[in-house]
Amino acid sequence: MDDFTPRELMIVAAARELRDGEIVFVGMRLPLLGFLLAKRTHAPRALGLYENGVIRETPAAELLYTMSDLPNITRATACGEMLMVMGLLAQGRVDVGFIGGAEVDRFGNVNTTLVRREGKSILRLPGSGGAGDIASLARRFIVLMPHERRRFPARVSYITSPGYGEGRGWRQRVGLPPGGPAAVITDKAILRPDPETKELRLVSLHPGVSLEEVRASTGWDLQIADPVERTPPPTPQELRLLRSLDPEGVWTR
Amino acid sequence: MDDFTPRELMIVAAARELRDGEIVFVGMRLPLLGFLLAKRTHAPRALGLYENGVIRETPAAELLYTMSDLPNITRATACGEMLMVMGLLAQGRVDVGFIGGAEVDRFGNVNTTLVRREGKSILRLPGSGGAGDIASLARRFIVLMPHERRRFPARVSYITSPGYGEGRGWRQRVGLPPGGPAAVITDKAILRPDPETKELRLVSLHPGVSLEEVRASTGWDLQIADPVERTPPPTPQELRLLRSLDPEGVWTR
Amino acid sequence: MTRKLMSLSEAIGRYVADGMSLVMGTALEAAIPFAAGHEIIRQGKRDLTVIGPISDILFDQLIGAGCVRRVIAAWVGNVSEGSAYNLRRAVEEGVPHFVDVEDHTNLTIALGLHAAALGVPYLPTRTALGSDVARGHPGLRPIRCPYTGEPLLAVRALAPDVAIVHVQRADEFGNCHLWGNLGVTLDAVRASRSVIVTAEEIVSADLIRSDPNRTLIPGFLVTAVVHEPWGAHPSPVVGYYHRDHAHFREYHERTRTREGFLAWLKEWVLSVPDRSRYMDRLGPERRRALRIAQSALSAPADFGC
Amino acid sequence: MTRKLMSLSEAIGRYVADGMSLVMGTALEAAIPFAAGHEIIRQGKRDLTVIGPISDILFDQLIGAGCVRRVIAAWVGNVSEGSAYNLRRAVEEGVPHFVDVEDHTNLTIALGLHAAALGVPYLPTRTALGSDVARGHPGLRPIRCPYTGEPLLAVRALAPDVAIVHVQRADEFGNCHLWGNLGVTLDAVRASRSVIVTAEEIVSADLIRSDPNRTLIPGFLVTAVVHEPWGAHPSPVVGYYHRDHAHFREYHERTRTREGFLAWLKEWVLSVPDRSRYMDRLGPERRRALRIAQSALSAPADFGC
Repeated sequence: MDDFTPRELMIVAAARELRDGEIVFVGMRLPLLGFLLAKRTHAPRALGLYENGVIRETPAAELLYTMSDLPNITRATACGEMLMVMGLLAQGRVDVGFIGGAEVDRFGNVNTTLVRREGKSILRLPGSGGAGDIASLARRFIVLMPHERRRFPARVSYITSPGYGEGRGWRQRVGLPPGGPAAVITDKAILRPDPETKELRLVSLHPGVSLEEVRASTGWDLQIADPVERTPPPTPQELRLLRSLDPEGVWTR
Repeated sequence: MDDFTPRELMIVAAARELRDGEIVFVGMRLPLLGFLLAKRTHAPRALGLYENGVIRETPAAELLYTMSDLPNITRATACGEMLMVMGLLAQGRVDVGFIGGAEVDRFGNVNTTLVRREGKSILRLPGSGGAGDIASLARRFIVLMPHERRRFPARVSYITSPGYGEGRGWRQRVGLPPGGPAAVITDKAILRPDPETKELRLVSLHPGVSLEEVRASTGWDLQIADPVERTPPPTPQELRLLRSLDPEGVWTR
Repeated sequence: MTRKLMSLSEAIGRYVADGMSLVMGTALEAAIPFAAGHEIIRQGKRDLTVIGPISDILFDQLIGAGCVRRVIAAWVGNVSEGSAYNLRRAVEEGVPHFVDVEDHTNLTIALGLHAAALGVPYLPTRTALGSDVARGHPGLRPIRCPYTGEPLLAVRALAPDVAIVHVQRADEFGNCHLWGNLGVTLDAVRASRSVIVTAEEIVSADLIRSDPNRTLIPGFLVTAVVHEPWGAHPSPVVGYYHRDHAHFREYHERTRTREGFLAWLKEWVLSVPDRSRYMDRLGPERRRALRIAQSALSAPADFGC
Repeated sequence: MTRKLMSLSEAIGRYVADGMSLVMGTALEAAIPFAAGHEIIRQGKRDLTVIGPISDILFDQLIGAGCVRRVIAAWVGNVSEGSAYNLRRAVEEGVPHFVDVEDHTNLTIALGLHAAALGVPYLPTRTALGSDVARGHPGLRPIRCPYTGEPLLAVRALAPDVAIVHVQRADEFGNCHLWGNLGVTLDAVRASRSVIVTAEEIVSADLIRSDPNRTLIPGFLVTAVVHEPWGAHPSPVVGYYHRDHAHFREYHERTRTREGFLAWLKEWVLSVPDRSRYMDRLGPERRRALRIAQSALSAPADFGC
């Protein structure tokens, strides 16, 4: 069990969320590696969109620190304006997008803007970037973040990227397209929305992680799928590919 | 007086409406030649915008039949989308645009869409193209058309390209930017709006044309500026340049 | 990536059905997909809605051939010559049958397609306020700005069933390089449910990938790619051939009467099976005269790593 | 055409005044005008409003240097490393002073600039509905679609006083060729009252005119052109140099404390008079390592006649 890092498992789990031929709003860091891994395994025809204006079918030849690094431009499918790719997103053509977060709540709402602490002090985070747009407009989105109690409150202090809001029917009520979070992948488990209530519930425990550990790391009374699954560990092939994509472990350690 | 054609005089008069350094929505046919003539005489720094997405500072090397002819693309300042140039128009950056018409009325409204004839029959014309946009959004526009009574009704049967509507204050009332027609140049005369009433009045008679002739060719009780001017004939230089731009007289005869 | 190369008759046969809406002539006077339009006529498509800013004579031909039920356009005519006689006969006399015309300005057509490309139901504008174009128009409603209170028009999104565009070069997956004036092409492609590309040349994916900024139409938006040299004649294609002014003049003269149009249609459309035979009819001398005389290549941009 | 070539200090001195709004970092992580930002710091500009989608570390530097009163952005941080410590100190503790932050998403920033570029007071969107980004936001008002009745947000036009953009090559009249990811650059240039261009190379008007489709910024929109090689370092410029990841990491480590930031600022901004001396400090070996190793030239397009 200690032959892969928690981040490696998160990336592998993220990759498995992609289906072949899908149009993906990729994002950076872990999701980017997940996208590349999926393309080299089960989803070779997945198409990557980047909010800087890049569209790519073939993976970049080198590890990317940002989506605007030169290897992501060379031999891209197309390079243009942000509105070109954001338009596709707003049209509902993007199957799935990935976002990270500082907080995620019971209904999959994500906060990357600011956290109000006890007293009146605040913690200022970088903000939405494209995350709010992906959460609003992609047909589904996946959240990747570390599983810590302070990061999993019952209600985020600021909705940067809307999930299911206050539950079933909320997205439609506020005018958002259906979408919403399909999964929250953490370093401990995978949570998915209950089809009825849209509340996130535990569907899969990562290898070696206990139910109690996940409950203790979640800030609300976490519902558990029955039966709860065990996340399959990365296969040797997945690990080999992943490590070839990021040989120095920039994003995987 | 018979050493130039009525169209040549119209083009020369149109050219004189341009000031150096202005941004011009050029249009085709006579206005295009007027623009080129102005660039070679008093307005070398005028910049031409074309609704197909072309921006040009240097004149095309050959006579154009349409704005998308290859000589208008080669060595253009920029080629792109219609919205790039229409955006500049909507921003109020375009100083002047030219339009033609089938009918123009007392307040400089122009019809290029359809004419209702006696009985119930209609005459279908090509439509607005970019003319409605130029009339709506340019800081001023110039109308070029033959002076015939049926083309100069008191009120056009269809406003394709709004002038001053029903008179002073109308553009503001309907939400249009100030703009409006600065001149109507015909084969007989030049009409300009009265600064107070916005009604078109005769300001200049072309060489050899009588006041009575213009009145008889106008479908309303045409007001006359006092004193009314005589349009200066084309100078030898203007004629020489114009004929070098259109040696076969495609647009000038 | 999926290979999408097929013949024009297959592309039109599979992806254009009676009653559909089609956007064409999106670059304005250049790169008008005349070959595709002629194939639509030969296949006898009916009840089409044709959408475009100005169409030069393509819409007039489709109207005269009886393919069109509705026109959504800013201008329908013959740019260098004037009137579109088939449009006039259809609207004024119902010959061959009446067509509806939804009048626009160039900007409202562009904004309607842009709205669909941006995934929004409308876009606001000041153009055409107070005009009769906007009066009672189903796609141009008066609204107020939520910030300034000023009057505006809301241009309803225009999402055609099919965009047909002619480009300079494409790979077999539909990734296209195009240049010159673009008009509303990029928005039309993004606004439409399917996209048929006719291309002067089919080139390698490698060549296309050498310049991602020139790949203004990415292949995943494209339904069918057709290799159709001279596919835009008599309109011009930057880098390939000039506008055939004489052809536009001849069309103008010959289509003043319905009989004249039918003879023209037989000669240039119905009796030629495809574009290659059409170009044979045009003859080698005229082709040579239309070809660009002198290349002027763009300076390279470096996409190295 | 007017010659607009001048030094960076002249361009910033003449066209950036205290209290102005500036849009920068419009291509996102590439071609960020760091040289111009550093000159703004050296000239001690104050009370600026900085506008941009994400800024990587440029906005953080301007905030830490005390130049900024207000931030209108979707994201302010260090893309490869995480937090922007100066933004945090300014917002959380008022160090060096408090700044207002008007939060956006990337799309609402893009639409705000696009509205100004299209000459309309707002544009509608569905993004951010129901989010706290939109709650009580002065530039994101709830509206209804006049056609469908559905809820939308109206994104108010954003018209900055100045756009500062870094491009690959320009002529002395300000006509620019740019390529790679464009982000919101074209709308930012069209939305702004004046435009300062810094360019890796100044080339002939002749070279620029060889490819009008690459001339995404026409000179008549440009106020000043500055020849500033390496003007975007540590961000990458397609065709010229890679992103200097180590520089971003070093910035991240050294700016955790205010003292650390001030030392960094002295070393890399205040004690270097211009970009050429800045690049001397970076050293020839690092420059060599960042330069692209292998060219990959775009296939030509023919604009012949």
